[in-house]
Amino acid sequence: MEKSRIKKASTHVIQHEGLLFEESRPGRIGYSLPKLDVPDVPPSELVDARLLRDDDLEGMPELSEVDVIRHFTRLSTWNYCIDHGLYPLGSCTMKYNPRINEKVARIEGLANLHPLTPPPLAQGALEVIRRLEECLCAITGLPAVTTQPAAGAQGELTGIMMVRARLADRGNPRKKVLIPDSAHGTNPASAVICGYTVETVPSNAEGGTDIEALRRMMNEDVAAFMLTNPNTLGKFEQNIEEICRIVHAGGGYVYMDGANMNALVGCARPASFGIDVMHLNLHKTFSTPHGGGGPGAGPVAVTAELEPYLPFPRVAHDGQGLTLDFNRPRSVGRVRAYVGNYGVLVRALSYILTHGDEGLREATETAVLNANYIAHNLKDTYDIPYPGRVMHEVVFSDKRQAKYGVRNADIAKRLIDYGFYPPTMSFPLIVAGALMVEPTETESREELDLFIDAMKSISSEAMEDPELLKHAPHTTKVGRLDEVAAARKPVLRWEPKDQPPDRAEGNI
Amino acid sequence: MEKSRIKKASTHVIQHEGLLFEESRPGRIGYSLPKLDVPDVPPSELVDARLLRDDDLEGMPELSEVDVIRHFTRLSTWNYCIDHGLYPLGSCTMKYNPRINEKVARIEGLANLHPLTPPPLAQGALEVIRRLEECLCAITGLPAVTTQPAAGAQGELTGIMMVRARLADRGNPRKKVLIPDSAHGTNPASAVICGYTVETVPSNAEGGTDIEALRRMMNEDVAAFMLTNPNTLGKFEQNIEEICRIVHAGGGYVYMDGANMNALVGCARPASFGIDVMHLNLHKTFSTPHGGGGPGAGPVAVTAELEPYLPFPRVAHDGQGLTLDFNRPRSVGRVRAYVGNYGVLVRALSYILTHGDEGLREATETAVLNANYIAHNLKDTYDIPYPGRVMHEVVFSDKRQAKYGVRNADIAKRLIDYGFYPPTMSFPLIVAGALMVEPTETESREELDLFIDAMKSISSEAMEDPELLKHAPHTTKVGRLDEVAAARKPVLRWEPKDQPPDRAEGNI
Amino acid sequence: MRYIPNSPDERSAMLKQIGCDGIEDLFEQIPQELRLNEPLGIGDPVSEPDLLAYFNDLASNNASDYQSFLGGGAYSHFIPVIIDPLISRAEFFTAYTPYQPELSQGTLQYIFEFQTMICQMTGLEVANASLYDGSTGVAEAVLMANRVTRRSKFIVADTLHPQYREVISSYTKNLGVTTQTATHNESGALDLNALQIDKQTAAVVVQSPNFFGCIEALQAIADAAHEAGALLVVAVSEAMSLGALRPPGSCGADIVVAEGQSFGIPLSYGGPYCGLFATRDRYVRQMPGRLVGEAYDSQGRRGYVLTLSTREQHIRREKATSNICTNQGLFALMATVYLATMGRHGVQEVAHQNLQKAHYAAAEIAKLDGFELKFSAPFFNEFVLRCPRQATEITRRLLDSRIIGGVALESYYPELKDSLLVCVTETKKKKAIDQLVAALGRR
Amino acid sequence: MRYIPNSPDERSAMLKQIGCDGIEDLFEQIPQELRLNEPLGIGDPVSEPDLLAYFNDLASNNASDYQSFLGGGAYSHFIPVIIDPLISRAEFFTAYTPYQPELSQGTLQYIFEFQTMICQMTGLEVANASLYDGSTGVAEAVLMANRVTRRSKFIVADTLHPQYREVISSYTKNLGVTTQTATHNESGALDLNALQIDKQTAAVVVQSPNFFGCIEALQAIADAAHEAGALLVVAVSEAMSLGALRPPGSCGADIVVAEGQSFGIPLSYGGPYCGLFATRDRYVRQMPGRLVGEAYDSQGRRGYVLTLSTREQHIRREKATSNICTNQGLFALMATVYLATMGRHGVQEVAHQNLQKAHYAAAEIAKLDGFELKFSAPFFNEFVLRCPRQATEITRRLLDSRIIGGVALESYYPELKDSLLVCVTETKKKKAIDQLVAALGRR
Ligand SMILES: Cc1ncc(COP(=O)(O)O)c(C=O)c1O
Ligand SMILES: Cc1ncc(COP(=O)(O)O)c(C=O)c1O
Repeated sequence: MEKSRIKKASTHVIQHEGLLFEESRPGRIGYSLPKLDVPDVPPSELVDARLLRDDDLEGMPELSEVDVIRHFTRLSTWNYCIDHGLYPLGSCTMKYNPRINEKVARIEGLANLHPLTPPPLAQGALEVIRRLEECLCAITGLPAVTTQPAAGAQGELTGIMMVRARLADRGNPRKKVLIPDSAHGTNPASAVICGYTVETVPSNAEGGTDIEALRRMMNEDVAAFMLTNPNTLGKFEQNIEEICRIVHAGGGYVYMDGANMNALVGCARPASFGIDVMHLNLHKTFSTPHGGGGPGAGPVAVTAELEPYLPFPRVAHDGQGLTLDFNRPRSVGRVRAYVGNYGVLVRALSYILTHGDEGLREATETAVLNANYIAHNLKDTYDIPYPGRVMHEVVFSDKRQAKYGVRNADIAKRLIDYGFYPPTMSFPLIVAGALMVEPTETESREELDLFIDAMKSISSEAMEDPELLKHAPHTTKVGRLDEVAAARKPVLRWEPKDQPPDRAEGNI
Repeated sequence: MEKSRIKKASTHVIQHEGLLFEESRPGRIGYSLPKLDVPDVPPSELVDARLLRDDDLEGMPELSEVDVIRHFTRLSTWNYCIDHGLYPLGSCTMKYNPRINEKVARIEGLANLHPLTPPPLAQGALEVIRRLEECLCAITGLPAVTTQPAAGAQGELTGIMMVRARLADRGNPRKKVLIPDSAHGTNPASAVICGYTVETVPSNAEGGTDIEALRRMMNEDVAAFMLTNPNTLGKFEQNIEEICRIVHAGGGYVYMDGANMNALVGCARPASFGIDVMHLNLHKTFSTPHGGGGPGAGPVAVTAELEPYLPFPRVAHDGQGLTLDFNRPRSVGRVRAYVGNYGVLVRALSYILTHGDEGLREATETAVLNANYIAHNLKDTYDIPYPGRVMHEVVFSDKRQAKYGVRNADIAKRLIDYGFYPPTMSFPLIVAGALMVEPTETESREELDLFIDAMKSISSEAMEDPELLKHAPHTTKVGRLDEVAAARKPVLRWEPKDQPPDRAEGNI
Repeated sequence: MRYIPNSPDERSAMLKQIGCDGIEDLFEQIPQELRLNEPLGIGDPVSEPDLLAYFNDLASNNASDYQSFLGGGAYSHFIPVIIDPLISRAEFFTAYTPYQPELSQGTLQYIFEFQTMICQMTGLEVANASLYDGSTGVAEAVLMANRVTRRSKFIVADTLHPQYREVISSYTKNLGVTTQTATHNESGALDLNALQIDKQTAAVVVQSPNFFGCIEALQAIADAAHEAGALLVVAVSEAMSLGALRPPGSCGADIVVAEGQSFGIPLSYGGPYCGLFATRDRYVRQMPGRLVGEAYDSQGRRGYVLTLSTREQHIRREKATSNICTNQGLFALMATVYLATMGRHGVQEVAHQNLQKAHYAAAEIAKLDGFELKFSAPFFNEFVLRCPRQATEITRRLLDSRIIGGVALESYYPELKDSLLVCVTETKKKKAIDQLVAALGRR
Repeated sequence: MRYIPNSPDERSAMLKQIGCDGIEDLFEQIPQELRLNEPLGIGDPVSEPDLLAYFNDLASNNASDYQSFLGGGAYSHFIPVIIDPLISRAEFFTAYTPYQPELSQGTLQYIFEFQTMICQMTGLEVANASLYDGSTGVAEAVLMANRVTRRSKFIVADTLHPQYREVISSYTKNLGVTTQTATHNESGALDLNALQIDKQTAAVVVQSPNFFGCIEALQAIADAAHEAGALLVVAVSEAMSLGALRPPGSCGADIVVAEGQSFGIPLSYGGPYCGLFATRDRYVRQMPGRLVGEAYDSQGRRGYVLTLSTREQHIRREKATSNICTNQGLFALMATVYLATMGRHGVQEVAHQNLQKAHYAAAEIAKLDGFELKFSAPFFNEFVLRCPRQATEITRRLLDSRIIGGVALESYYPELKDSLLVCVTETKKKKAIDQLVAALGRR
């Protein structure tokens, strides 16, 4: 392995650590509780013994506090994260997670409030939601927002539910939802839960919606067109107004997947495009931490027409103050218990207020600049199937490198040796060998330059020494893992080695 | 480099990062302040311009918040720490730093109190000190404690100052302090600041004080004998009572360096040995974090005879509640502004209360067990110049490995490749090629076994492949650094490259 | 803006380098008339100190210094202090979904550990990497049972958390699924006799302890369901009960969904929480949510990867087992750290303390004139009181003693006007319980 | 005990393995009669939740919700939120002194950065890795000046923080060092005319801004000192002033000691703080405290190491330049993060706001009947008020308005019964200042 080209990273000693269960030793104690201060009655006198647990939780770990601290600290050192550097996952908007948001979300009076606290005793919490809704209305241009959905996908579900409820009220819920071929997988998956079948609208040569195809496909069976704008190629949908006209003319609704709002906040309001309903991913655009998989929040904004269909409860004013309004007869119902991922809402509000009008616009502009900077500097090295200016992200393909037998995954894995997390590769499906890169506004020019340099260097390596890439990464604690074998005979939980395998493999 | 023997560690990719000044770019902003809300007057109208700064702080870094977060996060990943594993530095008592202590020290009402707050408004803070003093009295058996000293060395200074003040009151401050050859360097350094000269008392064959030598050296010029018990070989001073008798008979005082109290807490009270004054290192025995160098706290406990000499102010009760008593006519004065490293005191109190009587004893017993476990399991592999049972630590020498040209530093550096931080080597001076190992009670048997295994393996390597050790470590971001060159032409600060070197090198 | 590294000058230089005169050039991609040419109207940026003051102010408008006996799906438990510093490691909370295993082993390993412990706690064979929460988890379980059995009638207990029932209804109403309500008997538990399971029944959905705190006879319900070829879906809104009660998986449940909030997750006005979801191995390919599995590299080193992703929307799109993508990763880590810290013995001890304290409280209150336990079925840490007056009036008056007495059931069960759902966890000292009793006793 | 990994059983097994029957065997090293055979008397272990409650309780017995105008060596400044999460990285706060550079590059690099920024702020050439605090730093400076000049007479300004003077006195009283007090003139600054520097004088020790908040004419003092071959030691108890005022190093100071608390360190009732210590290159070998320097490995990779340790006690023992060992490492990191975050512009802006707010307050109060500024010398963020009554009475009455008005100087300067030292930093909103003015105005 040649290392001299690698400017950003090297290797360092790191600790091993087994599974919790392997580290466990009988009799270790990591917890601390006050002594029981009420009479201690044998449980079987309180509850029928047959209803009580009798396995003594065998197999659960027994560890000291020190063991636990070391365990998770060691594990953490095997992760890459946004605080280490550029995390260029396209469509994921991996931006800096401000620490003030974390602090604010942990303020005792906000963090420890029970969701069933009577509203008069929860005015602060309700105000957080009210104010956030107000901000999101300003950002989207739409008049009403629900913060109940727990993530983007649930936002989609909620939005399409509302479309369906509205259509049903108009007499016919219809049968289909149209979705572009470049869309994220949650779009079709969400539509299906609302009882729709999905039809795929092709993209045109520029990566936008094929308007003629849409026109052909739009009819009275179509409930909605779900559109991501900018789309997953990083392209703004030029014909968005026309699209809305076509769909509206056909009696349908336009759902906008707002996952890519980092390209628009403060620079354009989706309401002005003519869309009817959209979600926002607070864990993308509004910087709430992705947490290794979640949580998120997927508020949904709607037109006045769809407002009555929003999930209940809604934060409202009564005479006294803020309250929760359950009296929403046309509501689609509830999509989640309580008021949603409140802690995420607090963080997003903190982000928005910190930025203010000017900061939000500045963030958007810089995000778009950074994406174009990467596109411009790599366009001679990597194929860009849909060339030209982009918004917040750019999608490369491995076409030029594939000639040497090097695929996008090999380039991605080699980036790891260069000190970067790889780009998104799983979509958009319309680009073979995609490398979808979204830098966000929180990257410095030097970090972008290092990335550009690494990508160029890897392209040279692809020609000179393709094997080097095919076995990358070379600098990590574990190398490429055999995912095929893992899926063929899945091991999804630890079991004591000496325990006979009591599960028939054929079942899996 | 053979790696197969290494069970605990491997390598992983890590980020590079330059100095703050190298990462700085003009115009970057990382701070956030409310706008000035009073009239903004040109500073030169308020203060004579000649007194104002006019360099615009050129050279100070300009960074965004993201840059700062990444900078320090990346730096942190190059460090080993107690949360990674065993940190066997002898005499340093590197034990687990409980998180509850950190939480408690950050409670708003404790962390944000101004030191000149009137005592009636600082009752909680004063109670922390009072209660801690009470606990430390119980632990040492001595009747009074000051928490003012900022670390162990300052505790020594304070203690010897008190001895001197007492002797002066008795008519003659005397001239000398006796210190064993095995002592830590702070002991003589502290004695000197109190105006004493230092004489070294030799150790006997068992590593204890040479009683006959002490008897010979003790005379009316001797103010104090400073003794570490258990000493830095991990040995309990068998003749401690006799030593106290000799010193007292000569009209001197016995100062006990309590750095090694982790061997005694709850199992023996130094007061019962007959000593007069001692310090405790809260950042060792009582688990307050060492923080990469500090802070610490070095409370000093004394006999009733020395109590009047304690630094002022003292926490006391008046009619109303707790207050600060400055009326201490025989006090040695003040050794530090305010009441000492209060935040460290809070943490130590949290540690002590969490343990309670039984926990403190259990910790001590386990610390002693762990040290003996290591000693026992390595005694066939490494020379132990003072063999036999030890208390909290054990000192090996490199005698057997030196035959192959391998010195203690080589063994230590090789331990790094095995995933461990090296032991203390700089003292005790009476052991050539010392490797002073203190595991503490917060290490698990597996971690100890891995250490034992690594030490044995390194000993084999010393025979088989000494060069491997002499160039170790092989797995770190940087290898052995040339400390001699660094000291010869010291570079102690960053300076802009293009700036002419305006400092004559000869001066340094 | 302190979160944007590049200074305005640096940005100008970059713009120049890529051939733009100004940032507007890049926004020409957006049709002119769609661009926003005015401020958003949110206001000026708020500085860090002012923002802290703003939120502290909001926080002070929420209840504090109340002793609360609220449960009903969210529970106040002691949270070990070490959880927050551990989940606050940047390497955990600022990482993405572990798509690239070589740089995500930390996340992948803890998910594998989480999956294992959820299996152990629920008594089932396979658990996923989390769903949003308990309510959506139950809805996903219904959809899954529908796929597994290819049947579409569901029997849902009226003692399933009312909000969970609402979520099921939203999720299923467009899918041709029908739900029947199973009622409870006088003891507060499911009325087994009234249960009408037939060959069209996909699953029976119950909660245990149920919304009234009553522990269900799961094995009997499972037997009845299985006899008709239906599945048993068990929801557990108080996961702490798993530390004391026979796990649903050992009582015949085919899918167990739990709200993981009790495992070290702050109440946080309802979220983020953590949906736990476990089932039997044979149904794993119909399971929603991410799964982590063991894998090896070419040198034989063990690692973990996301696996069986062909169930998921990013591969299977409309044919996926669920639309879920972002889940509750960091909160699964909280639960993992919680379970690791409490461990085998701590989990049982907490559960034990809940059982004891709730029963002490129930017994003491039942001694008061006019109060009695509404139901006779065994309970864990929640019970329904029948009050001498409307429960909403009782709770209103308790506020004067700075006590939040519990959930007045009337809003969920209009017939239960006199019923108060009281929850007593390990966080309630005897003294606080005695104060509640005394306050209830005062007329 | 949850901090002790090995269970009692594991410990028994280990004891057995090393040939002990019980733990007592190991303690036979301690003579029987010296062993403790009873409990310490501290009490039973306190559980984590109870401990939190105990300390929260203590905290609630301290002042809160007061507007405080206390300064006098410790200052309330905004602390950027990012400092705490960064210093709370286990890799920083649970590490030891960086003796092994290969595993301590993180610590070593930030100390090098710290040293550099302290040079930049103070205008000097070399800075150490921190001393305990400002007070002990000044004492160390005196000892160092004694070594450098081989003279033993010190002239110490009476406007040096009284507690610092007390510490100097404790540190020097056994070393044959004499100190003379230099008085201040009517303007509140050092009385240059009364200064009696002679050929025995090792150093003049002043503070600027001094304890009255007055800025000293350092260059003139330096010139006078240097003329006699003496050094100038300048103490800065309000390090934030370095963001606005000409740095002492540029005014001829030979040693600058500062209390670094203002750089992002919480007030914490007086500590831990961070002693800053800088001097000229030519004195580096007489300097106390650790130093980090640049170094290279055999492959030419840059790193950092502890260097010039021959000055230190662990090498030189009684000949060391100081007895200091443990310093304030983590708090030097706080200051480093603070200075990096505020940066070149932020440090100046904070300093500017202090200057403006203090002058606004002073001007407003001076308008009140009976109040006037005691001194005429220029000030930064602290000033002395002459009050119409005893200052202790003024402060007592301000407490009713929940204002801590400042430091009544009487306890330090018995002649200044009517004098109140008021500090106004950037944390005081105009509204709070106006409230102070109004409260002072009420008779
Ligand atoms: C374009 C797009 N739409 C929808 C989603 C789904 O959002 P979530 O993961 O929050 O459910 C994603 C997330 O990756 C996305 O990139
Ligand atoms: C035996 C001994 N004495 C004294 C000290 C000095 O203590 P401190 O570093 O707290 O000043 C140490 C510290 O390493 C020590 O090990």
